[in-house]
Formats: sequence, structure tokens, C-alpha cells
Amino acid sequence: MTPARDEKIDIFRKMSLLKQNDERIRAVIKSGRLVLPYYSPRGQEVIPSAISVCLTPDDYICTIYRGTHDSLAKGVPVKQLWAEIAGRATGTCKGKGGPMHITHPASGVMVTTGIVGSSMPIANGLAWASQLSGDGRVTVAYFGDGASNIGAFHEALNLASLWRLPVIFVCSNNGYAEHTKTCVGTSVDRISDRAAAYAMPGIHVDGNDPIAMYGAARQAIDRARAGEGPTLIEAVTFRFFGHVFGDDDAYMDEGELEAHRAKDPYPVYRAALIASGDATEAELAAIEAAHAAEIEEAAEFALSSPYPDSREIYVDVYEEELSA
Amino acid sequence: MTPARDEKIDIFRKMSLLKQNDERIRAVIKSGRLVLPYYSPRGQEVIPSAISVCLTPDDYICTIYRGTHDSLAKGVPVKQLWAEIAGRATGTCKGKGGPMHITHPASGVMVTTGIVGSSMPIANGLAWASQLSGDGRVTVAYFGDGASNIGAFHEALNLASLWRLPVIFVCSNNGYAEHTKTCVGTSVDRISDRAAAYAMPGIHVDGNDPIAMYGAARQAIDRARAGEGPTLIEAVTFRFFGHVFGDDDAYMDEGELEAHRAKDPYPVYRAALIASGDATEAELAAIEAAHAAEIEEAAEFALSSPYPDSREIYVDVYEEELSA
Amino acid sequence: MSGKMSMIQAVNLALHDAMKADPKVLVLGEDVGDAEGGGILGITKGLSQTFGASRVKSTPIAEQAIMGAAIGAAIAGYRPVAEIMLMNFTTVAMDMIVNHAAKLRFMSGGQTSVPLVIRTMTGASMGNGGQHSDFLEAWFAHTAGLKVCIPSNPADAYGLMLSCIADPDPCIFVETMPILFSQLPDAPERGVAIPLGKARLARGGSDVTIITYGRQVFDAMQVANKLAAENIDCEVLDLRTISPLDMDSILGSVAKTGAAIVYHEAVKNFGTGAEISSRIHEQLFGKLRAPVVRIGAKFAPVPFAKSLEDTFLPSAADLEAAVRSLVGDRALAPAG
Amino acid sequence: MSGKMSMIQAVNLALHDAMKADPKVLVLGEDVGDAEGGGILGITKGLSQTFGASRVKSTPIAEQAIMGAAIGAAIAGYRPVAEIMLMNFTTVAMDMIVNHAAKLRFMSGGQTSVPLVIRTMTGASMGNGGQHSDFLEAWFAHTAGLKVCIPSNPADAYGLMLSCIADPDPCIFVETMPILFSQLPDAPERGVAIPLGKARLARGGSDVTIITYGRQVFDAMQVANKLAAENIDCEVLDLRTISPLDMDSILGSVAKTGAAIVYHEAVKNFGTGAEISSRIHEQLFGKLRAPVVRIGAKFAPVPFAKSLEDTFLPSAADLEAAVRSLVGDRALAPAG
Ligand SMILES: Cc1ncc(C[n+]2csc(CCOP(=O)(O)OP(=O)(O)O)c2C)c(N)n1
Ligand SMILES: Cc1ncc(C[n+]2csc(CCOP(=O)(O)OP(=O)(O)O)c2C)c(N)n1
Ligand SMILES: [Mg+2]
Ligand SMILES: [Mg+2]
Repeated sequence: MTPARDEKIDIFRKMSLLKQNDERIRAVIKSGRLVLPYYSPRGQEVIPSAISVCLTPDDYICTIYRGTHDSLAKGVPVKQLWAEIAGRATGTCKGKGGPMHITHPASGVMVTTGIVGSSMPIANGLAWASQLSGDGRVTVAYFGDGASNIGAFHEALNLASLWRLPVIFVCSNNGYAEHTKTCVGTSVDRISDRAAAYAMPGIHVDGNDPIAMYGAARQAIDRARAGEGPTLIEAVTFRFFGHVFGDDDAYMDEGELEAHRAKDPYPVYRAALIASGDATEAELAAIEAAHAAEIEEAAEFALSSPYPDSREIYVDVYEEELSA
Repeated sequence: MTPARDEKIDIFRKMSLLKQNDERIRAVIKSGRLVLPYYSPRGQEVIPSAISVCLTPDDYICTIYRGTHDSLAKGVPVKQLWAEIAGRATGTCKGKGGPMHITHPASGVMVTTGIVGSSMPIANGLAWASQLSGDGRVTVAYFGDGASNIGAFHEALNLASLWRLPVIFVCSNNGYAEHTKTCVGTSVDRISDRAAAYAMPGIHVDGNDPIAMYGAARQAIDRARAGEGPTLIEAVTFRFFGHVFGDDDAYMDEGELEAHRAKDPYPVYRAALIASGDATEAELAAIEAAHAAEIEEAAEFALSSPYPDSREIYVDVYEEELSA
Repeated sequence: MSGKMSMIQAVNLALHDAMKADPKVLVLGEDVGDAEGGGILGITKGLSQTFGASRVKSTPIAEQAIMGAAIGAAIAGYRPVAEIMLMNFTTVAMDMIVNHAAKLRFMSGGQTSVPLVIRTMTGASMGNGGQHSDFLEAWFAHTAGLKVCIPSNPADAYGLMLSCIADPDPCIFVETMPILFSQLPDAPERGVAIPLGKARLARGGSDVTIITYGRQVFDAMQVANKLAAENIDCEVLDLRTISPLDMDSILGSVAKTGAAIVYHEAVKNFGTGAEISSRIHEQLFGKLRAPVVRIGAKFAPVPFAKSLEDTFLPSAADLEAAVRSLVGDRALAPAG
Repeated sequence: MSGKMSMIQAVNLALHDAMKADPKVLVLGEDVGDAEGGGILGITKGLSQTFGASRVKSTPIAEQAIMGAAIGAAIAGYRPVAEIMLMNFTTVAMDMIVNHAAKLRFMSGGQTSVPLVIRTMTGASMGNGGQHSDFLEAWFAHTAGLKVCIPSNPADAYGLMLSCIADPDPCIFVETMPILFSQLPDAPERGVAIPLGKARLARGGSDVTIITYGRQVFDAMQVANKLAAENIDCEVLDLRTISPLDMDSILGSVAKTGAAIVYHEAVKNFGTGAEISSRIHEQLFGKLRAPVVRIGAKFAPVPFAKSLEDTFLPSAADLEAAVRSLVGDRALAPAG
């Protein structure tokens, strides 16, 4: 299945937002105006962009510390996202969660976890709820290549298959888990082949190709929505700025990073849209310009927002505030 | 690879010991002379018997609560085993471990665990030690079908494959995990197919057929000893006395238990050895009689042994006794 | 409340009543469905038949998957009761319980909540040995975001389970194995919830306060009744909830008696008795006749051999000796 | 001992010296090999290059597999040092740590032993939020069979690591993130082990005993030095080992000063301070001027926002206030 022209533009629209947002975050950190642990997903724009155009606002996602793209693509308001990573009271989570724990149920962003592997078992529960209520939602669990080696992956995929849950497991294989090459931690060549261990379809796709990624997402989402159960998608990609902001790249092969950056999917897709006649330079530039302004505004909003009141430490521990 | 005549008899010898030992344990529990949680492996004699004839006394095993057969087949002295399950000071573990935690390094029985899935990660460590020291040992990890669904299985098989560890993962698929049918908890038809998720050979074998089981064991053990890495063996079998002593069988299909008991591998193999001329009735009867006496003696030894001194509660917590 | 019932029946009844009252209540865990016997001890018996196999699901042996499914469903508005068969098996699901269930409300700034219940069993003296008998409530009580209760009788088990299910936050409900089977007073009154965080005055008394919970309440009552014949008057507080602690009841009682013993089955070192003892000393300094006595299991894994298991466990005899020693002090203490 | 060093360098040096001295010492964990940068903070840097990739193994993200490999190798006679990158990630390996590493010696009747070290890091104030900052030492201290240490300076880090590696039982070695990077006194003396279970008298004093460990030692010294100018004389005990506790040092000090504060970063409720406080009250009843004060983090998950993180954490200001209040009591207290 290939995207319609509108969907192609929507994918680009999301990619533009994600890419510029990431660039701005890194710039603000570099400038010293914000201090936060930041796991840049730059380079991985295609995956959540293509997936999100196939999702409704009601659909759920569970994602991980590297999930800023996933959250934004799903619809988290840029302002609130910025305020959260800045630790402000106006953030999605009142500043309590921070960049690794973006939550925004209004956009379907239900859990963002910092524990490798943990997005998957919880995604099952959300999907189980949809199955029970018949609300027609699907749930996407995002995770990395390294996460496919931890026990929670196995338990979650097995359960999802047994219960035919409307869940899609999206493994963004970016070649590394922290500083460890995929092949050092992962015994199988294709992570998507692991789907067979759960009698589940496994799709191997170029996660930097928006059209292919869209096809894979559609197929898995349609299947889930039709009640036919889960799918494992391995989307091959690369992260352009290491594991965490400030990392060196000594553990990478000489020239590896540069080679990947040279194939940056963003300009490639942008050029393709123009070449195919799906969009004009002016249209895309307008989208980009709007995002630049929106992100600028979000950053200023965040940086000028108040910090949470210290009393907040006692709030939301339980629904009711307990005396210490 | 098929067993030589001697090996065939050795397999029978072990099966005889295991079967009669189990029968005696159950009888003693029934009589009220001993109280213990007992997970009878009756019906599963072939698997550890065929495997153990392929192992040296130095080789390691890690097994589970249902591992009495595995321990005895590996060489744990019957007396000490009995004393342990009777909670006596003369037991393998001075009565501290009990039936779920038989340990006897002198026979290579390194860990017996009561936690589903946990035999596998620890077996890796033993195998890693052998790989490092070059001692030529292999390690067998025993576990059940239900255990193939827990995270530790996944993590352990992945690591073993990556590190090419001399370890054999033996899944005794007896159709049930407690009262849950394999298909309710396991999404894949053949557990051995999960080996592919780790780029590891997977062998599916009739665990009640001594010759086939021997062949599978040989192949996996030879491979491990040659430094070629791990193998997953799924050995199909059945447990004749439910999950734990005293269980009812309401969760089984009507007639299922009877059908399996009717195919009891013990008399089948016994008859086959005689029919093939590998042994005479008298030879086998003599083996059985010797075991009967040995087990009788072990039971008496255990029942007449002293209980551990209450001071033992402070001993073996650490090497050095710490003041509370 | 009157009549007897087993704790198994009481929990079963609570699950039944809660599922009937609220279609959002779900049950999941190993063997919980009726096709699998309705739980290894029958605690979930009849539920899948009555409420359907989609609300009562037998799971693989995969505690992370069980807890994950429960957490996700809870976030989406359901009220799952997840069984982790034995408390020692929470060790394979600690990430889900502690890093997720306990924290998601806070980390989301209150946008999501995780109203789930973890049912689990444990307890020594059944000969189950080192990996099947531990009381680990201190771990969970140390974790902000969780509530922990350990009932000692059918009425409390029933009423606390209703409260746990109704609670907007994750609750751990611990069933003590050795007291699950026999018919015990009192049978619950249908529909009567017991509030979390409120201790039960099991016995009023004036000389010494025994603070305890779960199976140890029986020891405490036995010792109290025995010593009553000698005019030693013990007050017995059954905490019911370990976190949050009912400090009002604890301090009120100890202020009155001037002496306290915390008596629990978990290992004494770094156990819940330490928190309770510290708080009493902090609040009632100078008003105690003697230091608070903590009685718990020996600092060792749970041994298999009966003789050692008995040594391991705190006993009524230990408790009795402690009471006697505290009452001996009474005579010597300054008035007031 | 003299000169400065970072804790990162000190631990690295200890691992190096231990691996050199004993070919049975192994290192495993995520990213620990030099191809992977020698650990995310470089604590294992150079080890795989020096001792070979078979003794220093980078692992998949699979903490159960990591701990299992360490346990098995330890049983077979090796001395593995396994890294669980952050203390919160011990939650995915609790079964291996608690049900196995801690118990196998006992459950085997002493036939097997598990001489391994778990290296892990943690600590708030780095802005890492709810799932990357917890101090969970109370859980491990509650587990018989484990030893737990938390060093506060390079010499101790070095010497305690040597002792952990040499110890015949499983040890958990906790590195406190905010103090890992800077050059601190004192640099270790090569080859000098620091015994487990022995506290360090960081500062002698006569008025109040501050019992602490890890990063909080710095707060304690700062407060003690500040108050010294006002003639308030604090004794500071750096526990170094949380389990087993050095009760001789603790009781000796508090018997002398008559007042104690336990100050740690972990959440106060059911934290290690409770055990220490209870023991002091039990042993020194009637000899204290005031109840033992416990200072720990608020009962909440670790928040992200800096303002909240500061509120969450126990602070030097809290400690100073507590000392002042205890010293105020001094004047009023009966002599002796
Ligand atoms: C259980 C657990 N172990 C270790 C970590 C530390 N850690 C954080 S991210 C990461 C690498 C994950 O790699 P991958 O799954 O490929 O995702 P990526 O970061 O490449 O997107 C590790 C090891 C963790 N967060 N949780
Ligand atoms: C982590 C964990 N969860 C649950 C249990 C309880 N339990 C003990 S045996 C068992 C069934 C195991 O089934 P299987 O692996 O097929 O082995 P079998 O008993 O059939 O030999 C279960 C669920 C446990 N011991 N450990
Ligand atoms: Mg990756
Ligand atoms: Mg089975």
C-alpha cells in the first residue's frame, strides 16, 4: 500500500516538525540555556512520521527515552513538550517526568519509559483494553534494536500473539545500543525474523524510506485493527547524534556516521516529493517555515514558563495526598 | 548417532533408577512418613537418562524443581538425595535446600532452581567458565515448556549464541505448565523453532524415545564440546502425576492422562531391549532389583538421619558467620 | 460479621463481588481461568465461567507480561487484579511494579493512573524452601506510589480486596499461605469494604502493644490470651495495611501502654519493624518504658528442613518472652 | 593516601589491579569493552585491551543474562564483576540477585558459593528523573546473603572494590553518580583493601553523631565544618558498608555523643535509616538526649524538574537544622 498524495505531504510535514524540533533542542542545550539528558532521534524521522499518518488521534503509543519524534508525530503539542523537557510547570507532566517520560493521553501518548524493553508489555495492556472495549484503537510500541534482546520483548510478543492483541511492535534498528553494535548484542541478523518465534508476521523495512515505511505500517495497523493480531516491524535506520547528547563517536567505524548522514532521509524525501511533482519547493518551504516559527515560539514559551512549585513533590504520588 | 549396546543398557539403568526412585518417593509421601512439595517427573525418564549417558561426571547441569530425575541421572547419590528431600543433616545440602534445590557439585549438579526460567542464565555462566578455562565441560540447562515463555529464556539463549557457549538447552515439553496447556501459554507450535530467533540449531525430538533422544543429545553435546555453541532441544514428553503431588487432573482432557500412561516409555523401552536382543529379561530384572534395594536403603537412611541442628540457620548465609 | 470462612473463599468472594459490581474489573495470572482450575488454590474459581474468559485470563509464565498487561489496561481505565503466584516471583516483575506501576501517575504529572491490584501469596512453614516463602513487603513499602496490605482474617481479606480494587492507585495484596485453607472467623459481610491504611484493634489491653499483621496476629492473640490469665494485658494491633501505616492507631496505643513489640514474619534486618520502631521512638521519646522490641525472622534464606524453618521463623514463644520482659520492666519504670 | 583522583579512576584502577592480581577476575556488562568505549563513563576503560576480550565482555541489554552469567561463572570458581548500569535496572534482575546469588550458598548447604560483585550507579540531582536515580540499598540490605557498600571517596572506592572482589559472597557496590566525575581526595594507595563492614570516622566530635554514606558524607562534612565555628562539634561516621552494619562504631559514637542523625539519599520511609535508628534506640535506650533523627528523600518518585529534585533530596540545610535542634537539646539534657 502506498500513501496518497495528501499522506505523502503529511509524512513530510511530520518529518519537518521532528527534524527541526530536534535541531532546536540540541541547539538550546548547546547554548547552555537548558540542561537535560537528551537522546536525539535525528535521522529516524521517517519511522514515526509514516506510522503516525496511519494512526488516528485516539490510537495509543508507548515509547522510550529516544521518543521525542514519536510523541511529536503522534500529536503532542510542541509547547508542552518543550516545557516538559525544560522541567516547567506548563509541561505535559508539569515538569515531573522530563524528557524520558513524555506523557500526553490527549494525543494518545500513554507511556514513555526509560527502561529498555518496557514499552512492549505495557502496550499490550493498552491494546487489551481496546480489545475488551471494542473501541477500535490500535497501540504502537516503539523500541530499539538493543531492546529486542531483553526478556520483556519476548514475554510481550508471546502474550500479544496468544491474545491476538491490536498492537504493533516497532523496532527502530539504528545499528547501536548505546555504544554496542547491534551484532554484538543481537544473535540474529534480522530482528524481524524473531517474529516467527511467536507465530507473528515480521516485516523488515527500510525505516528511512517513507513509502516503504508507510506500507509496512499500513499493513500492520490494518491487521491489528481488523482483529488479526500483532505484527513486528523492524525498521532499519540510524541515529545521527550518538546515544545521548554529548557522546563521542569513538565506538563507531571510521566514516560510518558520515556515510549515514550523507544519506539523510529528510533531504532525500524532500527532493523526491518535488521531483515526483507531489509538492513544490514553495509548498515545502512554507511548511518548514511554519514549523520553525512554531518551535521558536515553543522554546520561548518553555524557557519563560515557571518552575513547578515545590509542593508538587507531594502531589500525584497517590491520587490522594498521604501524610508522610 | 545411535547408542552403542552398552549405552543402551546404561540408558535403561538410569531409567530404572529414576522410575523406581520416583515411585518410592510418592509412596513414602502417601504413607505420611515424609511431607514435602514433590513435583514428580514420572514419565519423563528418557530425557535425562539419554542425555546423561552422553555426559561426563564433570559436566555441569542446572535443573528445576521437577529435576529429581535429572539429578539422579547425573549421579547424585541416592542416599543423599533422599536425605535432602527429607530435610536431614545428611542430605546433599544438609537439609537446607530441600527437594527444589538439590545441589551436588561432585556430580556436576550445580544449581536446582524453583524459579521458572532461571536455570538457563546460570547455565550460561557455568558454560562461560568452561569456555574460559578450556576444561572441556559442557553444561545442560533443563527447563519446561512453560519456561520457554519467560524473559530469562530469551536473554539466555541470545547470550549463549552470541558467546558460542558450550551449553545445551533442554526443554522438556510435557504439555502443561502447572494446569495450563502449552498452547495457552506458548504462541508457537514448536518450541524448538524459537532457536532460529537466536541463530541457534533447534532440535525437535520425541523425548520418550531413548534412541532418538540419545541422537539429539549427542549432536548437541558434540557441537558444544567442539566449541560450536549452544543448541535448543525440545523433547516432547508427559508427566504422569500432575504438577505437584496431590494435584487433581480436572484441567486435563478426558482420557488424556490415561492415554499417555498407556504409552509409558519405561516398559516400552524395556521390551524393546529384550526384543532386539540387547538385553535379557534376567539382566534387566537384576538391574531393577539392585535399584529397588538401593532406594529402599536410601529411604531408610534418610528417615533415620538426624535433623539439622538449629544453629545451622546461621551457617552458610555467608562464608563467615556474621553476628546478627 | 459472623460465621467462618476460609481466606480462599473470602478473596474469591471479593473478586466475584467486585467483578459483578464493576465490568471494568479484570483478573489475570497463571492458571486463573476455570479451564486451568481457577487458580492453584482455587482463589479465582468460577470467575471465568461467570464473567467470561475475556475478563479472566490465564497467562503464560511471564510476570513482566502479566504486569505490563495489567498496567496498560489500568491506564486505559480498567481495574485489573493481576496474580503473581508467589511473592518471590515479584522479583521477575520488579521493573514493571516499581519503575512503572508505582511511578506513572507521578511521572505523568497526574495525567495517567494505574489502579491495579497485585495479588500474591507467600509464607514459610509450608516446607517450600528458600525461593517460595519470602515476605518482601518492606521493599514495596519503601516504594512511593504503592500501597501494601496483608490481611489476617476472611472479613479483612474480603474488605481490603474490595478497597484495593476500588483504590485509584496500585495496591499489593499479600495472602499468607499457612492461613489460607482453614475456616476462620469472621466471615465477611457482603459489600463491606475495609478502608486501606486503618489498623484493626484485635484486642484492647493496657500493658504492652503488640503491632503485627497477617499470620502473626494469631500468635499475638494466643500469647495475649495466655498472658491474660496472669494479669498481663496485651493490646494487639493488626495493621492490615503496611503502607501507608496507620500511625494514629500505633501511637495512640503505645502512648497508652508505654511499650511496644513489632512482630512480623519477614526477616528482621531492614524489615518493616524498623520503620515502625523508629517512628514510635521519634514520636514517643521519653514516654516508653523500654525500647521497642522488633521480632522477625532470622537473617537467612528460608530453610527447607522443618527444624530449621522453625528456628528461622519468629515464634509465639519469642513474642511471649518479649512481652514478659517488657512487663517485668513495668514494675521498675518511673510512674507516668 | 594523598593526592586527588576521580571515583571513576579509582574504580577503574581497582578493577585493573584485581584483574592483574587474579586471572579469575572477570568483567561483564553493557558497553564495558573497549570497542564499546570502556563503559559509558569509562570506568572499565582499558580493561579489555589489557586483559583480553574474553575476560571483559560487553553484553546484550539483558540484565538477567548478565547476572546469570556472573552467577554461573562465580559458582565455577571465577570472580565476575558484573555491571548493572543503573541501580533502577536491578529491577529486571532481582530474581537472579535475590533468589539466586544471595541464596545459593545457603540452599546448597555451603557446597557452592557466589563470589561476584555487582557494580551499579545511581543518584539524583543529575536530572535523570524517576527511573534512573533511585537508591535501593534497603532492598538488598534486607536480603540475607548479600553485602552492600556505597563508597564516598576514591580511596574507599578502590579499597572496597578490592574487598568486594576478594569476598567469598555476593557484594553490591554502588557508585553515586554526582560524585563520580570530579577529582576528590584521597587518591587510593595501590593494593590497599578496605575491609567490608567497617565504618570510617570521617570526623571526630563530641556533640552529635551524623551517620551517613556516599555523597551525603560531603554534606555532613560541610555542615560539621560550618558548625565547628560555632563550637558545635559533630562526629561524622561514613558507613561505607550498609550491610553488614558496623554497629560497634555506630554505638560507640552515639554512646559518646548521646545524639544521632542518620542521613541518606534514599527515600526515608522504610529506608536504611529505619534499621540504624531502631538499633540505636534498642541498644542505647535511656542514653540518648533525643530520638535519633532520620533524614532521607521525600516519599515520592524522583522528579525531573530541578526545583522539585531539590525538594525531593535531603539537603545539608535539613541536616544542619537537625544538628542545631539536637544541640539545643544538649543544654536541657541531664548530665551523663
Ligand atoms: C533495563 C535497562 N538496561 C539498560 C539501560 C541503559 N540503556 C539506556 S538506552 C540503552 C541502549 C538501548 O539501545 P536500543 O534498544 O537499540 O535503542 P536506541 O537507544 O538505539 O534507540 C541502554 C543500554 C536501560 N535504560 N534499561
Ligand atoms: C517465575 C515463576 N513464575 C511462576 C512460578 C510457579 N510455577 C512453578 S512450576 C510452574 C509451571 C512450569 O511449567 P513448565 O515450565 O512447563 O515446567 P513443568 O512444571 O511442566 O515441568 C509455575 C507457573 C515459578 N516457579 N516461577
Ligand atoms: Mg539502537
Ligand atoms: Mg511443562
